[in-house]
Amino acid sequence: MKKLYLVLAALIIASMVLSACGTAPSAEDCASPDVFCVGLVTDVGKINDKSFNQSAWEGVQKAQTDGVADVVQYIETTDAKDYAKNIAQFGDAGYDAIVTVGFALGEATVAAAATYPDIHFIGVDQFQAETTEGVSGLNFPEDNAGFLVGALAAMMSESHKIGAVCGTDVVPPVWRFGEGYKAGAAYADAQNGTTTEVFVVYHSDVGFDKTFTDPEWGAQTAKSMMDQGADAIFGCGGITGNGAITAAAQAGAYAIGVDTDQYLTLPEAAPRMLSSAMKLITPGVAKLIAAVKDGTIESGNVFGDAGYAPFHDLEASVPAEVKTAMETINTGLLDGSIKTDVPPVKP
Amino acid sequence: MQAEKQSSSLARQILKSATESSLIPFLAILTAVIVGGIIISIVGGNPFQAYRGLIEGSLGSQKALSETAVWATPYIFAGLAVALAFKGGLFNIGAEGQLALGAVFSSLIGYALPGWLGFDLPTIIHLPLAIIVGMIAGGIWAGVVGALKAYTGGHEVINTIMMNYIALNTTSFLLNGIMKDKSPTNVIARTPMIADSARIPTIFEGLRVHWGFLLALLVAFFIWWLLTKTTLGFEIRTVGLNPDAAKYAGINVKRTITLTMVFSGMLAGLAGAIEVTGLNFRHELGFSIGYGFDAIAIALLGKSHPLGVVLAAILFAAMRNGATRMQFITQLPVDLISMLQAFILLFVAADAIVRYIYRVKSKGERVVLTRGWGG
Amino acid sequence: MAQTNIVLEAKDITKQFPGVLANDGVNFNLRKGEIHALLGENGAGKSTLMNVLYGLHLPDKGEIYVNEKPVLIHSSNDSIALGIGMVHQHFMLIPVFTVAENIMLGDETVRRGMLDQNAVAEKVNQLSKQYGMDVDPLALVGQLPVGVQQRVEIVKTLYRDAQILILDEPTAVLTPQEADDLFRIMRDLTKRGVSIIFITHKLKEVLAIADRITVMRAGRTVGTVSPKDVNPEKLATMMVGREVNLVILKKQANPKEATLVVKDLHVEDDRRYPAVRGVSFEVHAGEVLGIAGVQGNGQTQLAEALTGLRPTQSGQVTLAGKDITGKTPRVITETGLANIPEDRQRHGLVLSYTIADNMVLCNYYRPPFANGVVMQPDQIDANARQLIKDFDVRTPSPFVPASKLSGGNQQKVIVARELSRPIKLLIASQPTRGLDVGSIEYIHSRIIQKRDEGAAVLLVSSELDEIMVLSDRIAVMYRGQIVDIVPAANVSKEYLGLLMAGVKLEDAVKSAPKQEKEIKVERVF
Amino acid sequence: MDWKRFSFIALVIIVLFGAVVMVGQSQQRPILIITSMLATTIAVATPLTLGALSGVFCERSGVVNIGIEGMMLSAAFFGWLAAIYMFHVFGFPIGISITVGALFAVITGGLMGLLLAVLSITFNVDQIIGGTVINILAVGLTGFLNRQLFFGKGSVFGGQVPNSPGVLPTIHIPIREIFAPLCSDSIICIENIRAINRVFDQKPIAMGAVLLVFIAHFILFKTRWGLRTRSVGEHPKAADTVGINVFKMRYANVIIGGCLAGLAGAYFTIESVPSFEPLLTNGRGFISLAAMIFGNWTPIGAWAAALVFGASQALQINMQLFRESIPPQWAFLQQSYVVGLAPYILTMLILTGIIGKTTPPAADGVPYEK
Repeated sequence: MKKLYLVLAALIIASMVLSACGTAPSAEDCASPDVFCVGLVTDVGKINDKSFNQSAWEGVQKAQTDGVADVVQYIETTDAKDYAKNIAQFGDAGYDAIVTVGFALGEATVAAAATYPDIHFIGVDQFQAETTEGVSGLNFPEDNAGFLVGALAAMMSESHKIGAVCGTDVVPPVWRFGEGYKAGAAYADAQNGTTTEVFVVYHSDVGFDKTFTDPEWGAQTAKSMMDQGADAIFGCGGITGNGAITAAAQAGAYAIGVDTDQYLTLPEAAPRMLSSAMKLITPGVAKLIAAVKDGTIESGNVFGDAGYAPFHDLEASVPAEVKTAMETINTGLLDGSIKTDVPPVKP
Repeated sequence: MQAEKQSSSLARQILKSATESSLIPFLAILTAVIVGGIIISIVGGNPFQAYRGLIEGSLGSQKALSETAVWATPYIFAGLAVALAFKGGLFNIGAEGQLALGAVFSSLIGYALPGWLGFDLPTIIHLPLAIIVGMIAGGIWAGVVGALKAYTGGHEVINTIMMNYIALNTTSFLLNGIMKDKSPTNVIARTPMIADSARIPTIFEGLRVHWGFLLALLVAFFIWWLLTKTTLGFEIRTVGLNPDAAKYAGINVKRTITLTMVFSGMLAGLAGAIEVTGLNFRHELGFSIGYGFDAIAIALLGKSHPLGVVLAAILFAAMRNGATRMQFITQLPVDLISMLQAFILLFVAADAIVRYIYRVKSKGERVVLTRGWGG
Repeated sequence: MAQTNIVLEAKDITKQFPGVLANDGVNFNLRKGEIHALLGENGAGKSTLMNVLYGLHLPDKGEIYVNEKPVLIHSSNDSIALGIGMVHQHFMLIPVFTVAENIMLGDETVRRGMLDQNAVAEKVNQLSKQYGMDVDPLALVGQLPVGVQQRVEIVKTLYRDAQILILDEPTAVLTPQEADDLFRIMRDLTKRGVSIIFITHKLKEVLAIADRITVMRAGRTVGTVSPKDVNPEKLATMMVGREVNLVILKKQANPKEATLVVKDLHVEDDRRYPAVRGVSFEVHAGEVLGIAGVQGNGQTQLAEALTGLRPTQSGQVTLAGKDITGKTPRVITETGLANIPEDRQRHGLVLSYTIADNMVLCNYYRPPFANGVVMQPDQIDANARQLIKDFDVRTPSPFVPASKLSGGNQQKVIVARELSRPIKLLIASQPTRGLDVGSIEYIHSRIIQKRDEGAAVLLVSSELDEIMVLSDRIAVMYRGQIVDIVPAANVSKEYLGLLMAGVKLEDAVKSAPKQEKEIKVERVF
Repeated sequence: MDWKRFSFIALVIIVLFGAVVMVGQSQQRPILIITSMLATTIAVATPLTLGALSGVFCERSGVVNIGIEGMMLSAAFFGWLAAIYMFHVFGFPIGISITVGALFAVITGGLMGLLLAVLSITFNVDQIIGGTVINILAVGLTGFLNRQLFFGKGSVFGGQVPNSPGVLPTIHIPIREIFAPLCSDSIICIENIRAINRVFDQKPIAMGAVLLVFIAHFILFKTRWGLRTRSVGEHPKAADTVGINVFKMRYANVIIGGCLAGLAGAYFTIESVPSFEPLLTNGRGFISLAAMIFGNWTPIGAWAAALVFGASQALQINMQLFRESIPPQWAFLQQSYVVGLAPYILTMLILTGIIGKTTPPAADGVPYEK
């Protein structure tokens, strides 16, 4: 037992020495009006998910580099019951804007807005059925983005078979991407008199926590589609989709990304990256944060931009008439002359 | 042992055995904290700030304490579930699935029963009913595994893992289909909110800690009483320690194995039911991530003793709850908590390592918790 | 025949286990070509000494010489290299391997990276021909009878060119006739220069085969003698350490009504082969029926079936007029059965439970130990204290885990628990296996006492002497059937041996029963 | 090897393939469906096969390994990490980087095996708990390091997650080149040969896994090493008495098992997809374990069982591809929740002994104390 005490004593001394070297915590006082602080609470998931959590966080960081926000901080949620607590962590610290990511946080966000009337909340992917003071829901027309790349894939496909590998259709944005993709392909067919077979596969057979993080399944599914002749694969659904994109690019098919311009995030697929169905979360979040600081923010629903990414390396192989058609469709979608006819939620 | 001295020496004995049996878990936690600290430093974090954040976030305020209790509630139930199975010689890896089933059926009763009946129920009937149905669902789910083990010899470890997957798919199926909240504002896979009459009230105004926490403590006491004071507990322990002797002693081993698993599943189901009725008021997909494995760690750390399980559950709850504050202060990844828990479990399981480091002598024989596949 | 050159010598071997001084300065030597018997009670330290010689245990102190050169034996590898082979009491064979695989294991013949089973088989055939031991090298060991498995073990040592052979209790699993066959093989081996250490606790075998006898007691060697110079009584005294003139005072049995009636019982073993094939007998109140037979002839399965631990295929069992066929152990116990199981640590006790808990293992649920659902610790303690006193269990307290007790005291806990209940039938399987003489005596007297109180007793034992001492009638089992049931008072051991081998002579050795009110049976080891 | 089990497995695979062919034949030629499914099956079965082989080696020597999942996960992470360091930090070419990555994955697996061995053989920790420790440790460690090293404040790469240099290339088996000329001008024939070729064009680890199945079979049942391994798993005392070092044999086999699980981990991040995600093994380690039991602790049996799991995933994917052609009375097959249950239920059925009895090694899970 003597040895035990020696060990303990040594530990205590060591801890004292070490703590003296430790850096002090962030001294900035978010409660003061001079310091503009932005906090972000993730859905159950990682901040580096290469998907909506990460995009939103990059938006917050962008606000910092743009000089809008002075302090930015995030908290990863590990369990749904912590939503309120995690938001309160920022609320109690006197943050000025809090970004909550994902539909699941919608209720906690609305509730927190009542508790912290001085703080403005930005809810990414949170559709506001009725306006709550202090909450702005940032939503995106994913079906439009899906429509664009669907039309593009149908026009570029030589085999007239195209595929989409998605996360779970339980999540509405994912489902809207998939449905938009189909609608876009059908639109292109109608325009060009072609018949394109569209495979859309969702990874609904696993748990909610795994459906977006299974690249191996995505890759295998993409390969199966290519076996059936598909030559353009749209990967929609986080990491699972990334698996499909990489597999498609390796097999020499056209790869289509999602959310951001994945030409930049998936270099290994870059040479075959045709485009990406973009849902511009990062600029959307940054823009809203800036609006909070200006005081120009409006509560209720705010719609962000959706579009398609540049062709990058494949610029030369996309025919001019396809490029023109894409511009026409994009304009049509924006002015409402073309409709995707995709409902907001899976019926 | 003289009779007159017995009571005082008994108290001393209990104290002594308590210190002795908590020494190794304590040293294991200490070692894990040190090892974790070293890893944090290596990868560029500050372990002292991290630990400060953990303690502040879990114990630093009324609210923090309340949240720790909120976290501890399902941990106690799930930990007891695994511990009870251990006592009966069974390894229940499937607490996760049983918990999900319990939550699903508890919420079903919670939101749908008044509609089926056509009238509202008083809390005194509705709430217990919701909890009990969840409990039974978990019990049946585990009971299948218990019966397979008892009557066909199918090993419970593999079967509970398989049942976890089946539970997951079943829950997905239900929550996306017939049990999905059909209200236009909802888009994700979750049930409607349960009726007010099926909700557990909170203990203090403004804090989330609810009476379910107290129920957890009561159930822990009940399990202790069941195991040590009743004939059924004697049967469960005998089957756990020596099934051959149990059979010889006239105990119906197959029934006891099945029952143990049913009870274990009921406790896990209770964890889910209490989460629904006391905290979330609905069940949604992805709500339980990793309770099953945490529960194993809790049961092991608590040496499968109900009091130990309660303490271990509170420790784990404090770690999980304090993680928010820790992240806020240091921006260290939450996975740190999982890592710490893994180290604690490692040092508890391999107590020889801890004994070696601190030169603590081993006493008594090794307790066999599980057996091989057994054909 | 016996030569003077010493091939193996152990000097001053001391080996301490936690709580037990297993070997305390043991000296032992083996001459070339002799059969040297090592005799002693269970727990005398014979097996420890052999395990030291074979390298399974490292001695704390002492030296070993092989061919008069000092050697260090750290593992079985070393002993094998020195030409020492050992046949263990529990065979060291892997049931799912073939004979050839078992034999070559650890000393494999490899050709082009692959095991060469054929080469091994050839050598095995050659060896078995040479020594007259018939084994099929390609048979699966698990499917061979016990006697053949023992031959495989011997061939295994010869395959490794063993010059010194240690046989640990080799006759325990054999009929007297099979044992004779083994002795013939042992003789053959010594003629070819092999030296044999023969471990046993059976006096008669020693006198029949050994060239020299070393007796061990309580971890020490008592002395080495030549069989010519001793008689059984003297050897027994050396073994036990006191005058052995053990006599069991046993009144003439007074059998009454049939308590246990077994009709045409069929039982299968774990592998679902028939183990008990149509057995019928009766045990009367106030008598001891002994079931004799070589191990593995269905006695274990019979006892398990009667106690409800094993399902029966067909037939009928009646206890005190009640049909208990296929009933659970609980029902049978409540009908009036006490059961001393064969494997006390596996079936009889929960080793990590206290003595007190073990003493209520079968009736923990009944008053006064429990009322409905809650157990009554006070009553359980009081019961334990009483039984500890009554049955002379040597323990510091009733709260000691059963695992801390010696084998004899563990058995006394079981006997106390089983005999303290009002019973109609006692089934005792191998009740004294592995115990010291004191405990054996005690348990024997308790069994007779129970008989005299009017209980029926079914004694299953592979120790023929025990059967003959305790039984009033003896049933001999062979291959799952009862060959014959004979009165104990007037049967010769030789005839029992024939019965154990399945040979039944027509009234050959039956003589007129002695009419005595009180018979004395001398105990022979 | 029991024919009953194999005919059952063959039957299951035929039924799974047959269902897809029946559904999909209106859209696609059966041969193309079958070859595509075969290719998927083999690829999906790769990590399962390797994981099951890991289990076979550990358990044949008497150590239960339920830590396969954790071994795979940590190997996937550290292999990926090594590849990134080689490529981005030390500037090695892609080929060398990923090869070193694969090697690191195997070494990581081996080290995890060593941890299991130390826990279960030296410290006599209950083996199932030892495996559980590895599983939990792997999740915590990889999650923590993945985030701390690659993202956020103080991370090595300054918040920019670097991409892995790439994945192992597909090895082309020139079936097409050899047999296509025999088709003369029939386009269908050439297409068919091309489709068949697709089955054989697999990546190195997938090919290696199949090879390893037969190597493992050879080692376990034909060599001295195998005989000794099986002997310590069946009756360690008997092995000890003939001079076999039980502890060494168990250590070695558990480490070999770890390396195999490590190779399975490499499959995820070095062969299939060039990125690591927390929990990316998604329970495949546990499925491997089930495959091992399914296959009665034999390499070939385990492989066959892994193929069943692979085939059922191929079915799930293809059922969705041919969704439009599913007749209405089969609509439930569209629900991936329903089809997804098949392998789990099959495994449970196997465990009950309804379809042939499984016999674990006699001393599996029993610590050996001298």
